[in-house]
Amino acid sequence: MNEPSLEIRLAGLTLRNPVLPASGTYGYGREYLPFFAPDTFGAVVTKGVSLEPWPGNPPPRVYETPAGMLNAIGLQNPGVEAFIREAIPFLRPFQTPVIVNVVGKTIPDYVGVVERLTDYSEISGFELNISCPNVKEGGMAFGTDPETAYRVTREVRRATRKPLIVKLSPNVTDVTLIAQRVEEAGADCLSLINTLLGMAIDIRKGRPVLANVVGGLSGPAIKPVALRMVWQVYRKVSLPLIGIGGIATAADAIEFMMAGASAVAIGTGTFHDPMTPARVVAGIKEFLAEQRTDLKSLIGLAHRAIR
Amino acid sequence: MNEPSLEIRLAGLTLRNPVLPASGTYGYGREYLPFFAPDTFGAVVTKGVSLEPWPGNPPPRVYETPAGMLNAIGLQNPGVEAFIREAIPFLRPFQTPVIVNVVGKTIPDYVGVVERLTDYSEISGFELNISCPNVKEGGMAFGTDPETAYRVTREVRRATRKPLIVKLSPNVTDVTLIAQRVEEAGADCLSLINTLLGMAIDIRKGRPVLANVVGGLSGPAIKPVALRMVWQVYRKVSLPLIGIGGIATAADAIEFMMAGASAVAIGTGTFHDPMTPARVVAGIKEFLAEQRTDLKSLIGLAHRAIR
Amino acid sequence: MIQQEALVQEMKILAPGYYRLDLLAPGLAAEARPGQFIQVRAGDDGSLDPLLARPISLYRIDRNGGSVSMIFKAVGRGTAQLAAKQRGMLMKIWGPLGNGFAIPDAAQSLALVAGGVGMPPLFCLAEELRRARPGLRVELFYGGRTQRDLLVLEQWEAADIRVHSVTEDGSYGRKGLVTAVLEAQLRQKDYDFMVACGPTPMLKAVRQVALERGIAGQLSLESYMACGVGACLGCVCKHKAGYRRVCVDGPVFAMDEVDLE
Amino acid sequence: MIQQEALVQEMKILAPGYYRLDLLAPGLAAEARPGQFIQVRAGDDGSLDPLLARPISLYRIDRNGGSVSMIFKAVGRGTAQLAAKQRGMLMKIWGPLGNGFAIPDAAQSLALVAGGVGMPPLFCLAEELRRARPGLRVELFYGGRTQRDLLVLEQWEAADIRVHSVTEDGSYGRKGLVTAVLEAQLRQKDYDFMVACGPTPMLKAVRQVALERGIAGQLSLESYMACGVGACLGCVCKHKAGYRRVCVDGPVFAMDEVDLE
Ligand SMILES: Cc1cc2nc3c(=O)[nH]c(=O)nc-3n(C[C@H](O)[C@H](O)[C@H](O)COP(=O)(O)OP(=O)(O)OC[C@H]3O[C@@H](n4cnc5c(N)ncnc54)[C@H](O)[C@@H]3O)c2cc1C
Ligand SMILES: Cc1cc2nc3c(=O)[nH]c(=O)nc-3n(C[C@H](O)[C@H](O)[C@H](O)COP(=O)(O)OP(=O)(O)OC[C@H]3O[C@@H](n4cnc5c(N)ncnc54)[C@H](O)[C@@H]3O)c2cc1C
Ligand SMILES: Cc1cc2nc3c(=O)[nH]c(=O)nc-3n(C[C@H](O)[C@H](O)[C@H](O)COP(=O)(O)O)c2cc1C
Ligand SMILES: Cc1cc2nc3c(=O)[nH]c(=O)nc-3n(C[C@H](O)[C@H](O)[C@H](O)COP(=O)(O)O)c2cc1C
Ligand code: FES
Ligand code: FES
Repeated sequence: MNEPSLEIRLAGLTLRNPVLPASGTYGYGREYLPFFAPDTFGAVVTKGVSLEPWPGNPPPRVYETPAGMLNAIGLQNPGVEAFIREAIPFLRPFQTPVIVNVVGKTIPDYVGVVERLTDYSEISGFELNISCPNVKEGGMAFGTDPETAYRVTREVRRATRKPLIVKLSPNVTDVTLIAQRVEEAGADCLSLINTLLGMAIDIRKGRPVLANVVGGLSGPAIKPVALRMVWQVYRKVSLPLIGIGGIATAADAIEFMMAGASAVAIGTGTFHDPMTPARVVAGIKEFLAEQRTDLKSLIGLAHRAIR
Repeated sequence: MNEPSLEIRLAGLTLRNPVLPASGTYGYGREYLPFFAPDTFGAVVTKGVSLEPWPGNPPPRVYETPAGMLNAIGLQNPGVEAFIREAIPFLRPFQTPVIVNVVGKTIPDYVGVVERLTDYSEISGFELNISCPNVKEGGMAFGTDPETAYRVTREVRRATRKPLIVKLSPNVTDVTLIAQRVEEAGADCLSLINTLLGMAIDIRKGRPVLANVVGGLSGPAIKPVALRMVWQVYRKVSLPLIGIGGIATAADAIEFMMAGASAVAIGTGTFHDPMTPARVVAGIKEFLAEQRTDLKSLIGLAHRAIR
Repeated sequence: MIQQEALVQEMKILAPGYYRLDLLAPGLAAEARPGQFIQVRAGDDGSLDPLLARPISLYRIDRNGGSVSMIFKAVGRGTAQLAAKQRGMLMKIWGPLGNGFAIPDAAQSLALVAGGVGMPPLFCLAEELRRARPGLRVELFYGGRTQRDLLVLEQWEAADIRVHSVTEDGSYGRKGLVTAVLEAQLRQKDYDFMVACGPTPMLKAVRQVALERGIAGQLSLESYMACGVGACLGCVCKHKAGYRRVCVDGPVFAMDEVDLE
Repeated sequence: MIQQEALVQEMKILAPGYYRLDLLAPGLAAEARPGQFIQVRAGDDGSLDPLLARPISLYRIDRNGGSVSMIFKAVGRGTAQLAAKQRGMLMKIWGPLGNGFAIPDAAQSLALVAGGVGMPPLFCLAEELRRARPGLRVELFYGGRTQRDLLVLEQWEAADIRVHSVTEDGSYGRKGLVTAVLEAQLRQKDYDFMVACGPTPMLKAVRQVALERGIAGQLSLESYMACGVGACLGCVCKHKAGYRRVCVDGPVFAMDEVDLE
């Protein structure tokens, strides 16, 4: 048998494999160079980029919880101009699509970042982060109301012809309502999920561990919730999905694909072990060979099994 | 120094200690007798009781996930008449308040169970489960809409003068909105949280692990989310709170109290180790002695620290 | 019921992926009966990975020595951690759990049918019966994929019990499925009662054979468990009387009362 | 940067709760400098408990032997699991990480100030300096709560470095806080440069002392980490230029540029 192909088309892009870094866990790609090159991934998804530089939240910003972690980075980033100056030249030589994660406090903020970047040939697409729980304004507020999610997607849609991915928040009663409105607004793809809002208390100090009090829960702990949301959204929208949340092994990634994801992104799993992305890519290939099947057949497989 | 007291008043009840079993994880108390008596707990919270017997969901019903588990029991229970016949006589001899967890598919179902039980002196109070994600009708649907939550609480409130606890669902965009409406409807206390909706896929079989497809995620994995919800609700309502979700150690229980819970309930932690409830009770006592403080001072402590 | 930290007395690799673990647990050994199981916490104390205990059947109960043995196969995270236990370590366990086997007094001959790691509880039963009911004729039909899946055959021999070994690849004993060999044997010989433990397809086939010939018997079932003590209703099987808990109403059920789908 | 499964060469209990762990890691030993650290996965492979690696400083770098050593204190889940490692086991690690110390060429005398398990990276520095800059006068001010918190004093002696030992309870050396002893000493003697590692209150006091006397120096900070390689922005400290990552911009910072609250 031939070596199975991991190539996949997603929102108009051709990806070498369906494994991406989850935004904010891979910087702009430079820090993990000693472990692997950006083209280990099917595409690079950058840390959130805003119009102006954002300082982020005071420390402590991260804390481990059972099979998970809390973070309240607060989207620290140097702004779109610094991104153009520094990240784009760095990423240029790698033969991998670059998807820019976009953050903002207002709709014009989002539009501004996308307008500024859309003509760069080095940028292949955008992922709107309307789901970050760690900033006071904007962020998650956009992702928890279907109409606001619709509006920000529609405005950004007008600003770019490049693939537009919208990243959804899990902190909602019904994620399918948001997904449907975002689809109607013209998104090409949905990423789900961002982090669950959580917190931890230092009982010796009698105070919240994170300076920001609350933070986003990620890692294997949230995988069942993420998987359920991918499952639900797959049944309600026809856009391709990127499954995110707690992936640490190839088996985890395959679960997401069987639930309906066309690709997956890995965040906390890379902190757990920097070689996780490479192991997941290799493991998916092995699974396909062993099961004598192809990648496309995995997508949504579990839905067909229960019909 | 005297041995610290763990006694606490909650919704008009006096509890020997602030540690309860989470509904559905302790049956009606009989199964754990070989490990400890029901009066190890400050009060017993029963498995959900419905008007008619419910068969529950087909197996598989449970599955382990990272630091958590999924369940889709589907509220299997023999109905209120069997409860009166079997559980009440069993629980009578123990000197511990009994709180009956009440489930229903319609508002009259809930009212019916409470009316049938309210005059039994063996029953100290009720916990309305408007948050179970594992039944097709009723259950969680009541707990995700503030108005429905208000209505069911108000109707049941009319049916009993005994303490009325309402158990909230975490599967909502803003738990404080539900909490506030339930407070307005006359609840005496809130329990939070019930399980997060999740799922798992068996990649060898290419299908969901649980026969019910989705199930409720519990255990240490969800503790950060539960703690955050207790924290948020404590700031918005003045009712006492029962903190639930992932408690496996005394430190976990103390975190919940510092976030604003007056009492805590333990579910999955007891499956992990049947001695967990006793260890938690002992550990809280030790902490109080070591910190030279009393139980009341712990409640909401972390809020006061950040003011 | 005992819950304790039990000392690992011995840990032995029986074949690649198969282990025998002996625990010092006198109270448990005194109470336990064949067909019962214990809940075993595989991680070290304080570890949440795995979170839940794993059910493992008793393979031997040594009342005099105050110990119990298990045989298990490393199939996933929990059993892999069990496989890393060593003599002198402590393990959190509770049990005995479940109902255990019940062989009718009238039975003169008994066919045991084991598939893979369904064997251990049947050995426990056979050992007890040899002591308690020496007149009873006991034979084992034992199926595995290949030779190395058939464990502790020398123990069965020492217990003087006839074993019909069957492997799917023919590497040991008869070739094929254990139920085919059982059926062939039944054409020559009869048994009054049958007890089976193993994978569901095997249990189904055994039941089919037994029902056709009007032989009564018992099946020992497996199921995902959370509490293991009857409280969570997580482990139920379909039973003609509704859902029944494998952990306390079972794991042993009469052949004709459970629905194996 | 190296990421590997490293073999545990030796595991030694230094005092109750304190351990020394030696790893065979030639590539790492060849690259590493004093003040750098490694990320260590405490659980066995596949374990999610703990999920994240733990940062531990290098205590010795043996380039010839191809090994590195750490000294750590068991304070929580991760370090408790590290404490259970034994010779012959494998551990997943990556590093060297961070910037390491930089002692100005002009410095003639150096005061090292250690609190508790802040000591190991300072020993690493002292050993290197003794080799590379034999003319430099190096002294250690070493504080702990009680006698058993002062570790490997014999190693400092062997390295021929004067140690001012201080315990809070007076059970060994001077009684009190290490910074008080440092201050007293500074009234008699001067140092050109100071390097401190230990709990934040100690670092603050050292900085105060240094600033008052116009002595330049470096501090090695701790912080919760997720990635350890600069990607997550989780470990930042307040710096006069904004937030800076402890894992790559540090853990060593100039005394006057970080804000220790
Ligand atoms: C009453 C009872 C007695 C048992 N006795 C023995 C015994 O004597 N020896 C032995 O080797 N095994 C026995 N088992 C099965 C054993 O409990 C499982 O192999 C074990 O729980 C797997 O755990 P894991 O973490 O290694 O695997 P997981 O990572 O949980 O799963 C690995 C695989 O094992 C399967 N599995 C997991 N749990 C169970 C389960 N409870 N029942 C069936 N399959 C499961 C899953 O399908 C999965 O594919 C018994 C099970 C029960 C219910
Ligand atoms: C650059 C660097 C170098 C270090 N070098 C050493 C060393 O050489 N020897 C040594 O013993 N320790 C060292 N530490 C501290 C060590 O990383 C922590 O003790 C360890 O992470 C605790 O993990 P745990 O799981 O045992 O504790 P946890 O269960 O995570 O926590 C237990 C306690 O440890 C504290 N803690 C947890 N993580 C950290 C952290 N990263 N920094 C400070 N406190 C923490 C918490 O406040 C908590 O009270 C270093 C830390 C850093 C950042
Ligand atoms: C440290 C950290 C930083 C993150 N920053 C961003 C971000 O900038 N933009 C974004 O959309 N998501 C961000 N996320 C969310 C992740 O992209 C991802 O959705 C989430 O962590 C769940 O995946 P995981 O469990 O694999 O980590 C961040 C997560 C972490 C842990
Ligand atoms: C097996 C199982 C059965 C449950 N049954 C009920 C129930 O009948 N009524 C209810 O209100 N909650 C039920 N729950 C939810 C628990 O009471 C609790 O809210 C949840 O498990 C979170 O707590 P934990 O993490 O300590 O388990 C059940 C949970 C489990 C795991
Ligand atoms: S495992 Fe809980 S009832 Fe059987
Ligand atoms: S730990 Fe991730 S940037 Fe420092």
